[in-house]
Amino acid sequence: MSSGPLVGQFDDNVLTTRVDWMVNWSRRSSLWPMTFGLACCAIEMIAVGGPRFDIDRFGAGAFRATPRQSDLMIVAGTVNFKMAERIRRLWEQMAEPRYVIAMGACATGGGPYHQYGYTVVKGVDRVIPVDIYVAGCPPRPEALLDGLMALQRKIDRGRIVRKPETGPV
Amino acid sequence: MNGEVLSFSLFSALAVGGAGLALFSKSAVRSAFALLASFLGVAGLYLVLGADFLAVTQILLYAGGILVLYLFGLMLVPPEGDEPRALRRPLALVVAVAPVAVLLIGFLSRPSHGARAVLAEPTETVKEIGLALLRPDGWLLPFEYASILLLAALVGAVHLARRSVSNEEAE
Amino acid sequence: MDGNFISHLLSASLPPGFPFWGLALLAAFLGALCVVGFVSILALVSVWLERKIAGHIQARLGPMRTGGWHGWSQTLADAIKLLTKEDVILRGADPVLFRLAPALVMGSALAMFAVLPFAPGVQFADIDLGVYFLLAVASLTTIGVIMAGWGSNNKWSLYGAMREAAQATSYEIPLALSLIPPILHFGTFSLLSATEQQSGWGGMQWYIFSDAFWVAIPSFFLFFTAALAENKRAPFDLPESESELVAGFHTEYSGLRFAFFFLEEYAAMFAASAVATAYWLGGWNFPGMTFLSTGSLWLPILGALAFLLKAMFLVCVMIWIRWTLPRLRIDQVMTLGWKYLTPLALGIMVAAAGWEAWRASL
Amino acid sequence: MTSSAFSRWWRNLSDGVISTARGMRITLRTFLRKPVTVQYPDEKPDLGGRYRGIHYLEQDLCIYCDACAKACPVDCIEMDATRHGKELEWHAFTLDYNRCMLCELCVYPCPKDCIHQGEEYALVTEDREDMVRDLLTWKGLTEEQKQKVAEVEALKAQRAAGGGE
Repeated sequence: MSSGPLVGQFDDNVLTTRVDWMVNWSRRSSLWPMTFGLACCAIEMIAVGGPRFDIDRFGAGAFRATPRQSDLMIVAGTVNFKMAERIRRLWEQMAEPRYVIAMGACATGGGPYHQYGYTVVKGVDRVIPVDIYVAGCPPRPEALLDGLMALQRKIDRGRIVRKPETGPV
Repeated sequence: MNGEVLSFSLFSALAVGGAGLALFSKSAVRSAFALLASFLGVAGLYLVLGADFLAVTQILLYAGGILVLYLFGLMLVPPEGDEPRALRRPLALVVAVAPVAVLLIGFLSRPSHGARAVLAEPTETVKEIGLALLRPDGWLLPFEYASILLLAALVGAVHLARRSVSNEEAE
Repeated sequence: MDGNFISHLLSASLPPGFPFWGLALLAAFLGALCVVGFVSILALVSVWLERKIAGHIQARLGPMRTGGWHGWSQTLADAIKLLTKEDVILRGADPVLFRLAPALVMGSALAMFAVLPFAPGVQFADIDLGVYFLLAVASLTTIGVIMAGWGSNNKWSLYGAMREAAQATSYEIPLALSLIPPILHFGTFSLLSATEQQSGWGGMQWYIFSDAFWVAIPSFFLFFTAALAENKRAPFDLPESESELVAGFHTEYSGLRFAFFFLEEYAAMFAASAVATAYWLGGWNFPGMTFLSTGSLWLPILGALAFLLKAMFLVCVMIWIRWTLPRLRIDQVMTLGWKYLTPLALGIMVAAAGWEAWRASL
Repeated sequence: MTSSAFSRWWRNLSDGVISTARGMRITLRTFLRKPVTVQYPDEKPDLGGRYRGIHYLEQDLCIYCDACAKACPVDCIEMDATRHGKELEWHAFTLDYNRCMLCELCVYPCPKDCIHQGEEYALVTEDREDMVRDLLTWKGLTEEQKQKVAEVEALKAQRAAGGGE
């Protein structure tokens, strides 16, 4: 998560809870994805942006071309070693808070190239941290929407100004 | 200190400061942007003098037009390296400083009569300027002469930029 | 200095011994606050409209879930997110120009709102130069964009800036020329005076309904097209063209600084629409306004409503055009500007001058 | 400027205006149309009856023959059980969705027709390890779950009978 003077400094009270709620709400409601597709999964991602599924209903429809302005990287497709460097660099160029969805079997764990694909990274989480994994080859557009909603739930759990929860996780 | 003096000193500081920055900045693009501050300062001075039409024209033409063309030209020219080479040549320094010195000496040797700009009432400046420019007993002839000069420059530019007809493809 | 409605309100409420300069400063500060607030709300509404219209033009729905009814708070969420997002400043960027550019762009966009006549008595400053001032201030946006493109130290940004420089300087000419017919008709640069002259016929003596309608309508279309290009709106959004220049001049901007560029775009769209409204579509005048007495409180309210509705309609048309037309190539943009719009605007200017001279000689 | 160039200029101009107006009419018509969007989490998608979704196993039918695992082109099925005469004591039957292509090649060779692909289309996790799904916990354990399978199967059969003939 992003760091700042106020981050993680306060105990729970009404004010901090509301601030956390508002920031989380804005982040979850405005996940601008990056225009970034690697393989066949990208076609399903484009379909999610299209009229029938319409990811814009969740506020995540503003596909930004530049990593600086996008919040969400949907790794849609096969990650080969040559591309992995670029993915890493794009991820590093994104401004915090940034989220990653690994879409499809190739991005989550190498997929059909797991055994013999000598050019394929066995899961994009070996290059960048991934928040949500979506299974399928490729996943249905609804599955990606499910992934987005799971990410929204994950963002809702975040604590920005409040101290992080202690004790067993 | 009344408001007029305050705004005059502010705007002149902006104009002179911008000009100084433009002179001494190492990057050519930065000095072009510093020129913007200078233009805005001069526009502010016009405003203080009650010449609002002139002020807005200053912004529109110099900041909006000429500065953009400067920047356009600067970006099309390959960079010359970090160090300004002209400063190392004594002759260039003399040529640059001499006119300023002459002007300063001339200005200082004149009997001082103080800055006594006549503050016009800012009423309908546009109308007055328009009438002054277009009335036959006003500035009509110089104005039309200037427009003919500009037209000649335009035609010349078109001629220079024109491709020969044989090379021209059909749209 | 006759002041505006804010200074009138202030002078009525403050003690009589209050110094004049203090009042002027306070009025200016409050006016700036009003403009910033208005522009923020305006941008929130226009961005929401843009996304909804874009959605429906593509047979989609657009934002639906944020905040309940048809995602009404979508742009609010976007704004808070952009505020809390990391602000990246590159090591290789020019630190001064990079920081200055969004401020310059935003400032010039806000300054445009100072001369817009929203309703009878609701205007920040009725300066004699009106639309001329507006053109000058709008040209400062170009400098800001070039500054952003250069300061980012990024080749895509620089390309975007160069395109903006070429495009904005070219389209300023047809933009200014297409404003000349209404200026000649009303004999003033002032938007307020032009609006007041259109209040005849029960609030229906708009310029496009006047006897000069045959120059008014083409000059309106010319102005609208040139304003689209001047505001970097599709199909003239070459400085930003995200398919080839990543995001053009604001490629390297994130968070709040990007929000400034975003806000400026919508503010400038509204300002251009407002000028078109004030000069061609009768400003705050609406049919039947003569039934209201001059001192009535309903007059400024309904007038402001009419003005906002007309201007927002034109903003919606801009959005509609954006989601209809593909982006032009840079040489096509230049061809359209120099070979078509400029000669047409010149011709219309001559026609308007002839017509007004003939009418004056009657 | 020749006259043909001049007429071309006018033609270009009118073409530009007319095509813009035409395009705007088209987008306006779409704007006024009813959107085709399916409000996904509220409205369930139509999967078309023969959808190959996430697998489920009828564990009580399975004879631990390994045919499905052998058929799998990406080796994503792992199974382990101990035989006690006719009874099987299952330890694991996992399917790794990090690799699975949902190609249905594991379904055909099964002699007991006990592995199926259902209508569950979304498997979303926050941890990659969760993508390795244990099909034993998935199906064939409680009466309730069995009943659910029966319902799904009945629905499928009904659809096949209705749509196939």
